[in-house]
Amino acid sequence: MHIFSLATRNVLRNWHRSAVTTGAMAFAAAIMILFAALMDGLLRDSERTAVAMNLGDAQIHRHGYLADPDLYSLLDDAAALAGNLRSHGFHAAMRLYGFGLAAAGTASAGVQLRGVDMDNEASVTLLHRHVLQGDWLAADDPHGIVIGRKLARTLAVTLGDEIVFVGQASDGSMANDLYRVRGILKSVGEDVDRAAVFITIPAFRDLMALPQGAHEIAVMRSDRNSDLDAARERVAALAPQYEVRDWRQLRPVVARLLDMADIQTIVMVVITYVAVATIILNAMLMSVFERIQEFGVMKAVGVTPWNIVALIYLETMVQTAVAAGAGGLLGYAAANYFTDHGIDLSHMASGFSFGGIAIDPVWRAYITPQSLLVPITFLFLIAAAAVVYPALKAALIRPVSAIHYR
Amino acid sequence: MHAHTHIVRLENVSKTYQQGKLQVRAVDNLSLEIDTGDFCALCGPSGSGKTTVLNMIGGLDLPSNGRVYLEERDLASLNRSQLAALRRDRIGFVFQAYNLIPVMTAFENAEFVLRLQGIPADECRQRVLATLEEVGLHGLERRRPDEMSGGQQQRVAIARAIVTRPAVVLADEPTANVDSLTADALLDLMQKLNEENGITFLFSTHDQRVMDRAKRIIHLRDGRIEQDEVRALPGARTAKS
Amino acid sequence: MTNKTEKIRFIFRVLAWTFAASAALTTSASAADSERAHQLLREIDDLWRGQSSHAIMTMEVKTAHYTRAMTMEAWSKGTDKTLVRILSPKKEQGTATLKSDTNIYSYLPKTDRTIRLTSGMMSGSWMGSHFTNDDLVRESRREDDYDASISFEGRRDGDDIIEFTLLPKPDAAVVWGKVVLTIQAHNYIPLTELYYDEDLALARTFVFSEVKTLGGRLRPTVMQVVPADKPDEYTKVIYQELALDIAIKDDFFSLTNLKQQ
Amino acid sequence: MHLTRMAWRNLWRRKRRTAITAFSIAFGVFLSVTFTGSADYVYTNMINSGAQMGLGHITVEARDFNLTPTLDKRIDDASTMQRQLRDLPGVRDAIVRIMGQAMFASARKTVGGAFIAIDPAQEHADNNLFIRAIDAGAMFTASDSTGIVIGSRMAQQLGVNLGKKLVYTTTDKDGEIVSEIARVSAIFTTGLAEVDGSMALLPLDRTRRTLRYDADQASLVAITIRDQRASDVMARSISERLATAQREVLSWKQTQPDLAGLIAMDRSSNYVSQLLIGLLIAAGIFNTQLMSVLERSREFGVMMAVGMAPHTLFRLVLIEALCLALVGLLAGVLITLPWYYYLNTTGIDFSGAMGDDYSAGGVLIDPVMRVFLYPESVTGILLAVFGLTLLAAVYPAWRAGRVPPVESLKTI
Repeated sequence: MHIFSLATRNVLRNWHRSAVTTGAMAFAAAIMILFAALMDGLLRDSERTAVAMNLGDAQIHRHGYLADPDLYSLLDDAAALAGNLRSHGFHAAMRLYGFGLAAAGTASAGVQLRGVDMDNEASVTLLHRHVLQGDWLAADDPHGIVIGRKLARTLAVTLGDEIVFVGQASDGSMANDLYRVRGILKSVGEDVDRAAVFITIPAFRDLMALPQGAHEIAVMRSDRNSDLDAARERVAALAPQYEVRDWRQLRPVVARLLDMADIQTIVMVVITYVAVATIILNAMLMSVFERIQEFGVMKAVGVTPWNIVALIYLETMVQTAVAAGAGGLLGYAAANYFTDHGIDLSHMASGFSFGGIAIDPVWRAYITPQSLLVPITFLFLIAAAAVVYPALKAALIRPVSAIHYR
Repeated sequence: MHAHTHIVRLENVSKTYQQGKLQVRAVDNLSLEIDTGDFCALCGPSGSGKTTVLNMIGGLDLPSNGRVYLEERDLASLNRSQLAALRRDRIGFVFQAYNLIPVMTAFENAEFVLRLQGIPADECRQRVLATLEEVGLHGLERRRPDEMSGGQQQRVAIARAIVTRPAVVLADEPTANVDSLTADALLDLMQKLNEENGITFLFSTHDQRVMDRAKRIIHLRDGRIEQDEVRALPGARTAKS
Repeated sequence: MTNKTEKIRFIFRVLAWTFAASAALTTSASAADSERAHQLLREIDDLWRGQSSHAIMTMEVKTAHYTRAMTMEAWSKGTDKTLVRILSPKKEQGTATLKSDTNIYSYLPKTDRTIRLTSGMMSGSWMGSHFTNDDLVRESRREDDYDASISFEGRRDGDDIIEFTLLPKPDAAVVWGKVVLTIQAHNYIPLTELYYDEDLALARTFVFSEVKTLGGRLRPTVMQVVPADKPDEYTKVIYQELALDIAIKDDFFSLTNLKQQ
Repeated sequence: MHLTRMAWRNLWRRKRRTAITAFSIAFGVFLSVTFTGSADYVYTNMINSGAQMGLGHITVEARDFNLTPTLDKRIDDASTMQRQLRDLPGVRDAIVRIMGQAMFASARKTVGGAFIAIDPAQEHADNNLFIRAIDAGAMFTASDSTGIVIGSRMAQQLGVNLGKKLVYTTTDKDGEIVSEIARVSAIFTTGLAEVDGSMALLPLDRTRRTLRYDADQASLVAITIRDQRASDVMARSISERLATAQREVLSWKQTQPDLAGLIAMDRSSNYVSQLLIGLLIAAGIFNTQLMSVLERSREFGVMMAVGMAPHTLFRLVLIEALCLALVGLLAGVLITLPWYYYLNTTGIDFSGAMGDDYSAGGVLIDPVMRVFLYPESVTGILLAVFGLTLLAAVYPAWRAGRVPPVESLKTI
């Protein structure tokens, strides 16, 4: 108690120097927190965007569908399966796909028709919020379709224009109908932008003469932080006769890019910590060595080396605690700011997509308990380690040398 | 205007400090004139306000009330840079604790202010060497402060103060940290500079040796002038041997 | 974009066989190195060829996923112009295809639109059959595609037959490695047509049957196509009516006429 | 000069502190060189590979060809333009190409894909990534031959091998459907599944005949330039020269938005990371300088007492910081040079960690990490070191000039 109050008093007495040291540590902690939150945000957003526009966490297909997306390669009990998945806490939406020709005026283009489950797709993907012009599909507008951005330009259509779709229905007949452009999507990725035509599932079934089943069920975990592999296993257990793949398996290139970014992040975090360690080491060295005469005097009047070590550690921990508090608050505030506002990168490139997946050009931070706790824990560890040398030096120096120490 | 008969003039100057919860009145409504060419000592016990008066004259500290004039210029009308320039060009400082710049040699310390004045290197060199010789430091030009004795350091400080040929040298307890032999030698030096070059010296001191040589002794107590004594035969004991 | 499973080609090849004769044979005859093959094929050509035609036929398609049948009415002039219109079922009634030179147009009564097929659509199935749109286009391109020779002549399976082997010329835009055509020796009625790939593995088989008098001649009225890799599937075309050398103008094969019922 | 000498001496009064701070600067330089250098190298590599996959760094192409690449869109005087473009400074090569969609059919299967029609006399392993990736057969040699070079996956899907024929169908300049036979002269494997499954090279003159193009018509002229960084600027200047109602000039960023997006994304996260680490280092410098100012307040008081102006003191502390930066920089250069040399010449092979598919954003990436710094990156790092140092030293320097001299004289 006595030594604690002495430590506190020392810190307060040298408040200028204490403020500088504590400030440096607080700043370092704040930077570490902001950095961790930014990197978490980048990874999470990339992953979320990778998943959010199209993939979902996992997809269920009939075996062989991915290699050869045949109209007849159906999940026959799709509706029941999706319902079952939902009752097990997943979000699940059926999807149907068909190929054909879309024509407007004299222009035409090969398109992929995508049947959308109006009740559930919004719980799996964010496409409905990604509309550039007009509106997303509506259940009561079976002839309203939503198309990709580049497709709209290729066909030279705008909202309200008519598009004819021609393809082969499942009964071999010529599927054809007239639709109206209800919405045009923002950029989602090259394949969607150039070729996607979204349509409600009832309209799709009617057009393609496909009353039952679906080609795909997209599944989303209700808890985004739960383990992806475990979730995929659970889905697979519920759909044993089908092929279940998570998004990482579906888009290995994207997954690998994100993994590489992840490694890069870890490297960067380690580097940040090294930089922080340097600052703290320096701050500690300065604050102890500057007072080495003082310690010499203390030794001269009979304070034991261990007392000095304890005193220095206590002082350090008092300062670190203050720094952790201040840095934590500052870092949290900064990270929080970037969570809400984000860094707009859209001026750096015209489009933001890779591997066919659009990336949100606004980079946001994401605060997890780890992004707060790890840097603060590290701060204490580094401070404790950094002060070892100066503390020992102060404890072991001979009083006479200390008084003449420069 | 006349040619500064009063090189320093204080008009009703007061200075109060806040020390913790206490208000300390270091200087209390003090008026004072110092003549050009004077060799004057401010005396008094510690806390009587001598150093504060000296600092205010040097523009290092500002009065709470009243005005300080140096060569009839109101110091309150000058900003920090102008004050610095005034000190650089017109004032020499000698401190109790020498206060040399530790990384510089004796030569460089003495040269420092000249260089600040922008004097060309050649001229600086000549004047510094001459001044160092004058203060008796010939041959020690390249010593750093920590390689010199207290007396030698104080000589460097005096050299630094006079090398610019200032109008006034303000010396704050210049002999407090030196042995008495050295103190005498330093006082001899300053007296010689006063007489030969007409440099005004203003000391704060409670050293009898200084008072003995002063032409005028101003006794301070509690920030007020207790006694202002102009001596008939200043320097009686300093006749050249 | 992955492709559909392989579908068998040449609907118009078939149509030509049955009511308009084969341009391929005509031309391959002229180019045949074998003088006898040349002459025979020319004779066959004379027998079957009409300057123009009008037919009513039924097409039955059986695949793993559906079975369908439709009746259609077809007109042709030369090898470049063909118009086919669906009569039944009701749902597809009025749907029409026009081939004019190398272009294919589809008229869709449901939307009252005419679509011109792009090259990307060419691998798609025509009317759900085992013929692709590409097959329709290819037909008129066969003029210089094959060299023909008689590879067998005599009795096989109780019939006197002549077997022609058609080998694509090196520069011909033909995917096949070989086409083998068998006809009855006495009346030149075709029996089979076999398509092989470049490694001479069988790719698909055409079988001609139900020889009846139609359009004033004895001819097979049923033609069935079976893909080699899906022996359970077929497309069968059955002719009900046929008239050759009818009076028909070029502008019959126009986009405006495509729409008219 | 005087101030500088003084600053330099002041710097070494606390050797350990200066050494640690200089080390942190050196560390920052080291990191910055590594990260910026590998980014510079990888991006350049990716952009150049991308450019060799058909479109070059800059393309002169028929208007709207980029939006809907159909074969009716074409430019007329391709070879004239090619000559003009080749003469431009900074242009490495300008190559006439026809690019389009086609269906490729064998007796077994039909595959949708795309082709690039090239003149074999002008394209070779050095300027065409597909030719470089040939692993079976040999490139066709005549521009009017029936040869075709296809990706290995396409060959597999079509069930064809070297010497076998396939038929490709496309639409010609008038939108008529045309078919042509070709024989497989070579098969390439880039490692990009999508490209290996859908891409084919065709001989230019024969393709022109198939599409009924005139002898001088083509889809585009693909320009590769010596320095990819100049793409936008050169695209603009070429555009001013050559763009008409019929043709436009685009840079790779417009023709390969996926790649541009990937790079921009990576670059910005790289910048932000480096900025934050820079800020940390700056905080270290700030800490050091402020401490050093605070502990010398008495000395500064003396200097001001003898007439040094506050702004001179401010400059002194800034110069100290700059000297510190210089020392850190020198140390940084010393530790970075061997590392840079090693990475630049040998590199670190990551192929084991990357699997089989070395691609990102649709182009191949080099599995060996190498570094290469552009001069402007060097300048950027130097500016950052000195800029951040100055930034960090401003407050301590200001502080030095603000210490009231009398206060500082009081502190023993």
